[in-house]
Amino acid sequence: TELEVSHWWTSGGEAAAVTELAKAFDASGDKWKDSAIAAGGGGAAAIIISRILGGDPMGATQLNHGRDAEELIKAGLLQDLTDVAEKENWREIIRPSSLLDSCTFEGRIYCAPVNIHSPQWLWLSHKAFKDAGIPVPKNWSEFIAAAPALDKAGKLPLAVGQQAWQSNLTFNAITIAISGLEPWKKVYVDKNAEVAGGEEFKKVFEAADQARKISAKGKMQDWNAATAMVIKGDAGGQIMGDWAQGEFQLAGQVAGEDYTCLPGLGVTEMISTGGDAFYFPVLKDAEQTAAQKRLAALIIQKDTQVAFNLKKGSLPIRGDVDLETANDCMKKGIKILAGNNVLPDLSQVISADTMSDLEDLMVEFWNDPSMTTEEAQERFVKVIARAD
Amino acid sequence: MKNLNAKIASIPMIFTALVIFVGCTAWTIYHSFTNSRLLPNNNWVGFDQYERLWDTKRWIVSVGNLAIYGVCSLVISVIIGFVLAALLDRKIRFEGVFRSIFLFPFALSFIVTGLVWQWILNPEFGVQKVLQSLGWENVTFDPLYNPDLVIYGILIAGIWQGSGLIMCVMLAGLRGIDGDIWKATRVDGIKTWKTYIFVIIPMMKPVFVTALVLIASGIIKVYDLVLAQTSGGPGIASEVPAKYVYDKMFNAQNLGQGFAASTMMLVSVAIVLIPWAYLQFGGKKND
Amino acid sequence: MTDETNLVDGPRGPKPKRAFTRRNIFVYGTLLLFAVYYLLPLWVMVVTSLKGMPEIRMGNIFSPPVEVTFQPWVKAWSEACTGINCDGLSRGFWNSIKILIPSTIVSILIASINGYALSKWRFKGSETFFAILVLGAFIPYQIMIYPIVILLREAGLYGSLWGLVLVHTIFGMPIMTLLFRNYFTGIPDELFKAARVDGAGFWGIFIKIMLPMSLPIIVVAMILQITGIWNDFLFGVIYTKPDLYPMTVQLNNIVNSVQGVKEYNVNMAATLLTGLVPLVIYFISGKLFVRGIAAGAVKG
Amino acid sequence: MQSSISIRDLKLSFGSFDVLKNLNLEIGKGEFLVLLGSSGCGKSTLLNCIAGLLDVTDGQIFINGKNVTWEEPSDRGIGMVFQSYALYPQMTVKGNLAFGLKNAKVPKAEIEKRIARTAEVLQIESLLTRKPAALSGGQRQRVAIGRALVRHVDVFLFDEPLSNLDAKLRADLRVEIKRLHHQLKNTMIYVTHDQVEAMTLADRIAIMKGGVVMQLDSPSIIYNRPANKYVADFIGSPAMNFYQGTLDKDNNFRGDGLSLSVTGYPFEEGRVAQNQQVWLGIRPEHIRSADAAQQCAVQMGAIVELVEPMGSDTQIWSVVDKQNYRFRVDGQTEMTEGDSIRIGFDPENLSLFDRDSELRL
Amino acid sequence: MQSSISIRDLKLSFGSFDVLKNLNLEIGKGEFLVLLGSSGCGKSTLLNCIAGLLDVTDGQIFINGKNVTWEEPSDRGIGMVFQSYALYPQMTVKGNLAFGLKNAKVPKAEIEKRIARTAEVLQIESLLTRKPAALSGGQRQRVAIGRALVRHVDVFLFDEPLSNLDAKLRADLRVEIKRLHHQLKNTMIYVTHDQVEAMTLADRIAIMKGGVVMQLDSPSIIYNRPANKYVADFIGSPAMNFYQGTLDKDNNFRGDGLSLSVTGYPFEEGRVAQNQQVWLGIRPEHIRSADAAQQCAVQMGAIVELVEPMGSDTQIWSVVDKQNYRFRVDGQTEMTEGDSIRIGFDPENLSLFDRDSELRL
Ligand SMILES: Nc1ncnc2c1ncn2[C@@H]1O[C@H](COP(=O)(O)OP(=O)(O)OP(=O)(O)O)[C@@H](O)[C@H]1O
Ligand SMILES: Nc1ncnc2c1ncn2[C@@H]1O[C@H](COP(=O)(O)OP(=O)(O)OP(=O)(O)O)[C@@H](O)[C@H]1O
Ligand SMILES: [Mg+2]
Ligand SMILES: [Mg+2]
Repeated sequence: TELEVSHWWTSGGEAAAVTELAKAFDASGDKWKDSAIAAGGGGAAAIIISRILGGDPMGATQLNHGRDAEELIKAGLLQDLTDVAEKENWREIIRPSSLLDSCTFEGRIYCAPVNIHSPQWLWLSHKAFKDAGIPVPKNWSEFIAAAPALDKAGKLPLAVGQQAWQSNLTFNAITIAISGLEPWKKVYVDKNAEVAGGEEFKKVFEAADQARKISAKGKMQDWNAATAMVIKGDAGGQIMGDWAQGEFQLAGQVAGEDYTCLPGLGVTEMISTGGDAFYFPVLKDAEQTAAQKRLAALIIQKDTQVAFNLKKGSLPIRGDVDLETANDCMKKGIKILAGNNVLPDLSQVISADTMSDLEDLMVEFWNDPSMTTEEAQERFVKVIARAD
Repeated sequence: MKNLNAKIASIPMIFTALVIFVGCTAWTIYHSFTNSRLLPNNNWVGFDQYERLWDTKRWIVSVGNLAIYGVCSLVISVIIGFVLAALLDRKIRFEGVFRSIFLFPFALSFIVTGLVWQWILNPEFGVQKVLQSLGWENVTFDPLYNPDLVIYGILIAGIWQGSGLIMCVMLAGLRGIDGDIWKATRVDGIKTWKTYIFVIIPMMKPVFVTALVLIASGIIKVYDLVLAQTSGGPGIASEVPAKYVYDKMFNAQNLGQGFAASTMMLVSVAIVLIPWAYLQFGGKKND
Repeated sequence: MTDETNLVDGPRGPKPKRAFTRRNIFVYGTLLLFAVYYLLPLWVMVVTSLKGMPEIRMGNIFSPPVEVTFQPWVKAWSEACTGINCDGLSRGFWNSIKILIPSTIVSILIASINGYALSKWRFKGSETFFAILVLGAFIPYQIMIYPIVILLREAGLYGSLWGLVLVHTIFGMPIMTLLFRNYFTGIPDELFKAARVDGAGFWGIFIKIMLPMSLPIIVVAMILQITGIWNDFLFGVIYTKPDLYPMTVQLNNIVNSVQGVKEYNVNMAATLLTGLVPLVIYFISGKLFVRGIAAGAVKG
Repeated sequence: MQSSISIRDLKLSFGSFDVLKNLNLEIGKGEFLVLLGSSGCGKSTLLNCIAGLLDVTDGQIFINGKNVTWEEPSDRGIGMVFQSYALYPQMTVKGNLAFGLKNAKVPKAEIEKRIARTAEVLQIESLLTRKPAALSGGQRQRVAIGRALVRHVDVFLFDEPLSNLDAKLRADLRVEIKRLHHQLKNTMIYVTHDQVEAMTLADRIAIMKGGVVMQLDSPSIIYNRPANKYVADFIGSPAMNFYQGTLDKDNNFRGDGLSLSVTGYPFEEGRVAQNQQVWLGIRPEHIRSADAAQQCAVQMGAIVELVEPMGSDTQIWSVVDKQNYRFRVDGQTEMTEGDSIRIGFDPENLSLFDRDSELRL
Repeated sequence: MQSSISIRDLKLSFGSFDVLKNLNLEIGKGEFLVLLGSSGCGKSTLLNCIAGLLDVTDGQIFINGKNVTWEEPSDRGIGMVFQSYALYPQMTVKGNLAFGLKNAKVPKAEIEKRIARTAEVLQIESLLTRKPAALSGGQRQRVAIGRALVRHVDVFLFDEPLSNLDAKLRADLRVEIKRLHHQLKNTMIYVTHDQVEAMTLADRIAIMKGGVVMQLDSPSIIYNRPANKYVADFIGSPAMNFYQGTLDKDNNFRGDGLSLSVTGYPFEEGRVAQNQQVWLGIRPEHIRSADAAQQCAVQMGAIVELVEPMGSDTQIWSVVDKQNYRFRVDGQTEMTEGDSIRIGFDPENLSLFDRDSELRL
């Protein structure tokens, strides 16, 4: 049975990973019909949601793993996968279990997670530090301390792309590193505005202010343009998710030799577990519905997970797979995961609306030096107070 | 019923006008008073969305940008369009070639336009680099990376894409001017530029109105261009209302907020347009 | 010659024309200056699309290619990937054509009927509908995306080619109707009256008299619609299915994909390839375009 | 005379502006009626109402005894010829002629026959395959007439058919239309601005003003016994000379520098009052000069102010006591500005109008 | 007569199409010259050359003795009035009048004075603050004339200034222009299609055809002694009657149904050959009918074919031996179609033209 699958994985590595899924699906006698839209999460959402609302949906679709789909589920537009999950024993095998929680609505399961991504990593260029004549830092504060030397050597200390989500990601990584876990949870999970306006976050904003000062000279848009600077040694470091290491790999660099990765910015060895998931809109055709369930089951299977995640450079959603070929950084990640030092992903705890507010705030803060930390924090408090 | 056929034939138009334009607008305005998120709902929240809207820096910046972009692009497009048309109307050689050159960008989409100009204005390898390599070491020309100038960088591309059409409209208008008027001014000994300013331009009022309508209907929608060139950056320096609407509706999944923003856009359009429409269609019955 | 010799001297024949008068320098200088501004991006697109990536990284964007390569064009046309399909723009090309032709025809047809009814068969309220329609040109289309999804669903057209045709017709209607109305208003009423006396009805007059006379304005309408429809990305992707995705979807994927390095040459080639159809139409119909605009657009 | 078209109490308003006000008109079978009037008086509007191209506000229209007020234009048995020709530009002459017949589903053979016949009558056989753009103005207008002709209609409506043509052509076509009328004997209603056309073509002329028919009469009555001052002034070129004055019961006219007895003037009955304020009008061609003036009942000395030679004759503007006297003399007559001359006229050629009502006395 | 404008060997071509071919013209100071000719004969082109609005292909133009061939229009001391008025629509009447002067940096007070004077001459004082859109056609044309007047130019060029106006207005303005000319005594060149205008206004008329002046003479000579058949046919309405025939050395004309002796005809010298093929032309007003015909040297019986009453007089189309004789009778004359009448004319009023060269004999 032919199933149309929508996603926004259009870059080289991503496409290769999707090909693995498609191959596996085709092998089982079904037909994967690829429908890729390079419009980023937002643009794609408009398209995907229109399709679902229009009554002529695709067979399966990538959707932001989180609360995105809640309303669609409530409107009865998404397929209930509980029977598949029970049959395949997802509760047991999916690790960390929070992944499945975000697929669950009122006790029923509506999506199949495919991978785990964690955004709180600091990537450092060995060449840049060698050129500046200083050792490679081991954590965030050492990195800050090294910034002037880098600057003097004509390097950009911290590379941050100008897109809003990158500013927000950077800020969030700094928050976890500076404030620690509790305040982070109070603000983002409990939406506690008092904490958001408190001392701890004041420090966070001051740290972010330092970070923005040392990144001010950067002029790139895309995250991989920033990564490219780190790879070339033109920039000291970048805060980016684990997907960045795909770029290092592609450039033939070796972790530990050419670059260093510091999960949790080397301060708190905690990572959050975002990732992608597939949703299955309700279809009228019974045969297609069966095919949807087959695909859902297939995604979770071990072989698929290995094949997919190796190409994608992300972590598998089950703890029982062995990625021998995984590199240094990936292994660091798996270890943290195994130790269950995990946080929920931002998109799981706040709504898309709040996320977009935060991004708007952060991108402005990052790019407008005249915005004081006080002002930024004040607005931050407002956003948190409004968050739901 | 003599006009029965005419009425039947007008059904698509009436349908579009009433159901799509009026209907959707009403629907939008209604839902801007709800807290609709991903899907429209009916939870009435009064003016909450508007309060939030006008409390949002990005929106304010967007409105400011649109104002700057709108005014500049109106003025500059009209000036460039008119000057070029006037030059082409001077019985020059290769008129067809020049006309095609000025008009061709209009065939390209904003996405393409944005991409090319993003590239030309990129300080790393665009105009700035070339100027610097030519010896002007200290030249900085990076409008897309300067929050104060970025909207003008977008303007350069917008003008490039759209002014050709305006040129065409102006040219058509100039061609419609009675040749005797030109003769009269020559006999009166009036300089060419004076003739344009004091005689020809005032005579072309309807042409200017058409041009303004064309430009204005494009301005309000400038979205693709910003997206392709700067994605609203640096920071939020080049955000525009249409992008705010789009992002809030689809990215933030906050339809209510998006609808409130688009209602504000509509209101501003209406403030500009309704007097014009009244004059055009309501005021004079015969035309 | 004559005896009044004093009259015979002096200038005779045409006033001598010098090529480099101040006026000519000003006129052609200004035109050339603007021509550079308009052509520069095209130049950049073309030369870049003919360069290899190494050369792009090295040189400046304005210099002509040292080594001309057509690889980027080949890649853009038939190799660039969209998801797991690596067949470049060629995948969507025929879809674009398939969308373009009916959309252009239907939207122009409907708009011309509207314009005709509005100019020659005014009925009570017709001007009001027209005013609403023109105001509709200023509505940001984002806000109509969802309602139209729902309308199309109810009409059973969602996801089909005809649904998209309908959408293009709706969004093209304001400006198109305006053009046709102005044009038809300019056609003498007497012609219309003569046809009525000759026993032609609403449709007879439209098809046999009005349409054959409206070539100039049809050219303008076609150019505007072809440009708009061909360059459309959003509607094509929102209101149809992957089987029907236009070429701009691939262009968008090629241009917007976050990959290791941006392949500028492929981007530019893809851009040029996508713009080719409207560009060709522009260059073919340049003169008619101005004439049509004169006939339909500038009579406020 | 059997009535071909009757118009009863016709009213037509555009919004609040009444163009036609309670207009009544009876047109006989085969009659050639000319509508004459200044611009904007409603001539075209009336024609359009008869043709059914405008919906009347009130009143009725009968053609050949049938109430056609609600009929479609094509069902009224009328043909219309427009000032701008209104030929279908993309069709050949033949196509233009055939269009109406095809619409009426006339058989092919019949169409061919009628076109051949019409082309012969109008001498446009050689033009049949051309398009209107390739025709001269006169040829176009002939085709436009043919288009009405070919449909075998009872009533022809002409809306200033000749005013786009130059003088020579106009004169030729005018004669042709007259011949055509003699030949076909159709009812024709003809709108024009041109007095010469009106005078030469019409069986009857209707002079309109402000949506009302001022006078409906034969050309000679209109010319010689205009019903009111407006008509008198409107018809005739150069225009009638007018002089203010009073008329006493002994039929003596007394005005500035002009006193005369109008005994013998054929008064319309009941129109004479005591010391009535009147206009006295004399047509220029009734003023005689030089020797001829000697035989006139009224004579005076005048100064020539302006001489306008027109070839066959000459117009003279002369002054008597600050009053202008315009008249015509033969083209051969020698007269120069400043000459003192004698002029005179006979009272029987006068027209008298009441000063208030402007009606003929 | 001192020459105000001389045109020497003027040639003008549009591409390969020669519009004016070696045209020579001398116009005296204060002369009123009318250019008359059919459409497309190059009248406007000639005017534009004189004004400097077209660059000549060859030849010279002198105004007041100065070679202005290469001058700018504004430096030639000319004013031009256009058919379409060409008023600046967004300026008031006053603005229109002042615009040229302001540009020439004439002092404010002087401008005011000149405008006041011009407005007075043209009687447009009350219109000064209006815009052209709020004026009637006649008023607009007056303003257009004023715009030339106010610049105190020596030469006025009029390009069909009255042809957009209706007949009555045209007649009035015609008289006004004539008065103006008497008053100002400027040189005026006036293009028109209208013979009446040409005859009444002109000191001399130049009849043009195909870029060449066919005849340049006073109106009466043009009318009475046309230089060739084209001029004879062009001038006069209704047009001259022409008959083919041969002329023997005894001055006997012999044509279809018409034989007469033309002894006493004032031949231009050296033009008579043996048995020359000629055209004989008679103006309609020289044909007499009824009693008057009895006194004519040539008489014949005719059948009335068409009667065109025009009010003051009536045109008759009659036939003798299949030849048409058009003539005019008084408006009072009773004549109906089919009547047998006697007509006649005197040979001294004839025109004779060579059949090949079409030149006057
Ligand atoms: N569609 C219309 N709407 C409003 N007023 C109109 C319309 N058509 C004509 N009129 C007015 O009606 C009056 C009569 O118009 P009509 O065309 O009948 O005049 P006319 O006698 O034919 O004049 P002309 O000699 O200039 O053709 C005019 O004052 C005109 O302004
Ligand atoms: N710009 C031009 N290019 C080519 N041919 C032209 C141009 N202007 C005029 N002509 C031609 O020159 C000839 C003379 O034109 P002109 O306007 O002088 O005629 P005219 O005597 O004024 O006619 P009308 O009485 O119609 O105004 C015409 O045959 C016309 O087609
Ligand atoms: Mg009319
Ligand atoms: Mg002319």
